[in-house]
Amino acid sequence: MNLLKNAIINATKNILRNKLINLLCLGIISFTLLIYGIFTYISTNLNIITKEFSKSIEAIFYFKDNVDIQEIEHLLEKIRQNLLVEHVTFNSKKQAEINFSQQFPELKYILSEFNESPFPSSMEIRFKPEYDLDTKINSILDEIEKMNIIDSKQINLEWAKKIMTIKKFITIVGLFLSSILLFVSIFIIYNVIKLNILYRKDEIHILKLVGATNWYIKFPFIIEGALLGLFGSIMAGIILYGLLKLFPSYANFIFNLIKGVITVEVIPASLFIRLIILGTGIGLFSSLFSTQHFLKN
Amino acid sequence: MNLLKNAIINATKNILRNKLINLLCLGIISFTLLIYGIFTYISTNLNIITKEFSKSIEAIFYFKDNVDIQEIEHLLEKIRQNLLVEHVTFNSKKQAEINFSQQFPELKYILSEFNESPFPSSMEIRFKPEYDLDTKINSILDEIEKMNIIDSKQINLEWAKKIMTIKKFITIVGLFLSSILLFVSIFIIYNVIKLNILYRKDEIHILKLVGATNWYIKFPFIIEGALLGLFGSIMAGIILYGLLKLFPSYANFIFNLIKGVITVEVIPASLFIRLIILGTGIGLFSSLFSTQHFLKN
Amino acid sequence: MIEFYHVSKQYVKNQFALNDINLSIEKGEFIFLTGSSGAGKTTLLKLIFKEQHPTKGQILIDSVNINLIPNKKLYKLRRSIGIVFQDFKLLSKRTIHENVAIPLIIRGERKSTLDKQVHSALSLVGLTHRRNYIPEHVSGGEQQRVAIARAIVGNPKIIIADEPTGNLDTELSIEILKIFERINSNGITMIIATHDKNLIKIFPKRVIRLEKGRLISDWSKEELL
Amino acid sequence: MIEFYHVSKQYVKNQFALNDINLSIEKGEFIFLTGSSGAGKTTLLKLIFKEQHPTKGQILIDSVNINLIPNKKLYKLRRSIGIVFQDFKLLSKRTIHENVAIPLIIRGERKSTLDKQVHSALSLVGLTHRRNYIPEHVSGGEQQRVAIARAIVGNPKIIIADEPTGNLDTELSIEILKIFERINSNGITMIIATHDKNLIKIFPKRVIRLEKGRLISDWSKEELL
Ligand SMILES: Nc1ncnc2c1ncn2[C@@H]1O[C@H](COP(=O)(O)OP(=O)(O)OP(=O)(O)O)[C@@H](O)[C@H]1O
Ligand SMILES: Nc1ncnc2c1ncn2[C@@H]1O[C@H](COP(=O)(O)OP(=O)(O)OP(=O)(O)O)[C@@H](O)[C@H]1O
Ligand SMILES: [Mg+2]
Ligand SMILES: [Mg+2]
Repeated sequence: MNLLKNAIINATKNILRNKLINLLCLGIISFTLLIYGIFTYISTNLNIITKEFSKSIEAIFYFKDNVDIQEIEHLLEKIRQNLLVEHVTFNSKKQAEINFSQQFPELKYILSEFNESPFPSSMEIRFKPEYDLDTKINSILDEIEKMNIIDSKQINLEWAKKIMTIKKFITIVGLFLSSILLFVSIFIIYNVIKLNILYRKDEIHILKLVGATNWYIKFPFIIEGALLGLFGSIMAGIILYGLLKLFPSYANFIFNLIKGVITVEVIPASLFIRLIILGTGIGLFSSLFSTQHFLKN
Repeated sequence: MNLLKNAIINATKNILRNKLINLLCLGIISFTLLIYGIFTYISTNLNIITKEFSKSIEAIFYFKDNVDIQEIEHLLEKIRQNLLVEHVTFNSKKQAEINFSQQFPELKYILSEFNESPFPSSMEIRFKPEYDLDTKINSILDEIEKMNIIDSKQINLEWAKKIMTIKKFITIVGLFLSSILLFVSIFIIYNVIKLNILYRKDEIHILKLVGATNWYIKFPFIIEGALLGLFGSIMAGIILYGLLKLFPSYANFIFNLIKGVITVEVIPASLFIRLIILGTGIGLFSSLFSTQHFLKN
Repeated sequence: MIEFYHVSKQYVKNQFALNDINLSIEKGEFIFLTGSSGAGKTTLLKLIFKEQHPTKGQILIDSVNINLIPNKKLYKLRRSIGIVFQDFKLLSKRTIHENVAIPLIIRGERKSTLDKQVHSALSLVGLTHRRNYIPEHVSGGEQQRVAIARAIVGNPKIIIADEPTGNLDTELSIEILKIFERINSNGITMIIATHDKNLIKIFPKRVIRLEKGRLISDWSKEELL
Repeated sequence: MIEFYHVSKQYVKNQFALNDINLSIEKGEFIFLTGSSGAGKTTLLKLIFKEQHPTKGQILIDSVNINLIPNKKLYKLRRSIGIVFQDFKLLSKRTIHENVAIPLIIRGERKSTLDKQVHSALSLVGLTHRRNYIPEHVSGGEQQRVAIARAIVGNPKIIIADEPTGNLDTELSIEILKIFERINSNGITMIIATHDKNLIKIFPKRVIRLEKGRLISDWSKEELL
């Protein structure tokens, strides 16, 4: 306990004593975490945007002429229960006739010649905004088609697919970058602490010569790493917050367009918590690693 | 000239003498440039994807019944000359009738009762994929509508607009991040060189005491900064190349989907040239700055 | 008790910094180690506190072969030895007071006893008025005295001093040696490397002379007289 | 010719490291600067090559007020002075050879002449066999001799040596002093700070004594006799 207290005091003193290198270390940690934060933020926002956009995915199925109403009702019920489906509307042959006559009023009188509407009945499905939507939708579509009551269909999946693809691309890039960033930041902090150890080589050597234990020397470095990680992540959080507060007006200034089209999302509190845990963790982990390597005896 | 040669030799020796700190510096420069490179790459790719996607923007205009053919021809000609337009097709009333009878063969016989087709003539405009497309298109649409020969229109601008918005968002974020990155990397390199100077404070002090000129001391640091920037950018380029070669299979591994949908673009050579110029420039600039500040007398 | 058995040290192949040294130092002895520049004095001292390891031979302290002390236990050996290094080895970023306090701090000594002990050590070498300076800001001789204060502050069982008076004038040197003599009278073993023939003349002690890594003479003043 | 007019130096307010020093050193003189630890010897020397600036008073070298030398021209003054620092100030990452060569390298000397001069300087202090070692790997006295070699290699007009024999035994000290005497006979001004009464006795030169920052005596051996 006393060792821990001493080590924290020593670590704080050391941070203050070697201001520049620690400032730099802090800067690098913050920077790394900042990039991570920005990326998380971007992908969160893109998720929201694409979710918003994918709301309008809908499919229209035209039924065959001779289909039993019961069968259709059964299908409608089944589709309604599907979790992906926002809602389904059924358009009877009658409704279709009315729609047609509204569209082409000049032709209205022709329709009166039929005793039954010449138009097919149809159903319109609106899907919920969902992640891997297009593959999931395809499976529903397949199922419906298998029933052999569908004459033709009309679906605006093409566009939705494109947006999905972009979203996927960004997500993958984000994941990819995050893993690189994690390694890079561990590498950098590891080396900064190694540098710090090297920088204080003489001091460490002297301390050992007068009888300091290995733990007495190691501990402050480890605590220092954790503290640097903690401070670095707090700094990253503050900067991120500032930047994201600033960003919309910047975006507005450059393009004066985004506003209104994209409602820039509030930064999630969980992101800050994640940053702090990640920063402290990386700091602790890399300093442990570094001292293990460079303060062997 | 001799000074320069000496300085380069000294700088190289110094880099080798202080391996760790310079390795770290190199790592940081590479890292910064790498992030920049990745971002440039992402936005290039997104540009290509969205360009690809925005190809299908088309608008259909239904003309009023009583419009003079000459007037329509005139309009078509004018639109054809517009740089944004890929091509325009005119659908005569006759063509519309044929289309209708193909869609609803049951109703075909009714049409024979008209001596003239009851459907309006129309024109279909397909737009070129262009950056700020939606605003530009809107101005064309306005112009067409002002002619007062249009009965109704149909346009799938909604979806295109969404993709455009995403693209814009990414571009703005990219620009924003790039400017942050530029400042951060200058700050970091500036401080690493400052640290390097501080680290060699005793050496510099001794050199001054035995009569070295300011330039003799400063020059190697400046050259060192530039060299570090150069090496760092080369390293970043190599890593970037490696990552991007790796990326598609990674993406494939995680989602086994991207392939085919997105054709990952070859990395443009100009990006590497830009990286090298940027790296060397940042290195030179920040070392100049740093020596100016910390080797005053 | 410190014993050397056939100890050799080569930093570089075929260059003996120490060559087949046999030596026995009793507990409570006061020893001068002398020899010209590069003779191996510092090397011999470094072997005792394991800053260097012998290429050959065994060194025993209180019958323990120090070769066999694991790195983890080394601090115990070091805490029992107070060392004045030839190049002082002060911590450049800490004050004189902190420098002298280090051996006590690392043992977790309480602040009040620590302050008292540091004060008395500093006043022995006449440096209480410099306690808040950093080493860079005091003179060469003052730095040397800080190093001496640090060596004696922790009540070690052995004191090793490598050229402790190189930067001090004769009067101060004699004063320091008198302090060492007083400490020695409490049963503390003293090993002092020095070039100063004057001091050796004034203080009649056992003198070990090295030349080119070999022990060429080992006698006490009394014997000679 | 070096002249001090009412020179005072305070590092800290109200503490005089040097107090109203008046002094005149002719070209080609050989001077011992002595005084107990903390008397101000190093401070006085530092003022000559402008590592420190006087709080009061003027220092003239060859009739030039060195206070007025701009930072940019300072290197010219420094190149005309060879300095042996009390703490050696060797470059820890360069070999002995490179360390000694530094004053020539910074002047852009040709490699062949440089090597020749470094070799002769190193052989004067008996260290040619250590030329490829780094300072950490040689003994304290050897480091001191490297510092001496570096001071004399550049053919300076003035040599300043701060305690140049603190880590050397009497024989070597005398040898070094003889080298200094020989260099002095070519008209080079020598200023040597030392505690060693022996050396001052052996070499009959002008001796300046400081005490607590004041110049308390200034006489040559001949006068005294
Ligand atoms: N940078 C500094 N800041 C504050 N005080 C200093 C500084 N340098 C020296 N002093 C003080 O000035 C006084 C004179 O120091 P100086 O180094 O000139 O003594 P010296 O005669 O060379 O002593 P020694 O023989 O021990 O080397 C000393 O008391 C010292 O503590
Ligand atoms: N780390 C090292 N690597 C290589 N050679 C070394 C090393 N340390 C010392 N030496 C050499 O070993 C020999 C003995 O060195 P040591 O430091 O023991 O001498 P010393 O008697 O203390 O001399 P001095 O009185 O000059 O301090 C010297 O010639 C020195 O050059
Ligand atoms: Mg020695
Ligand atoms: Mg001094």
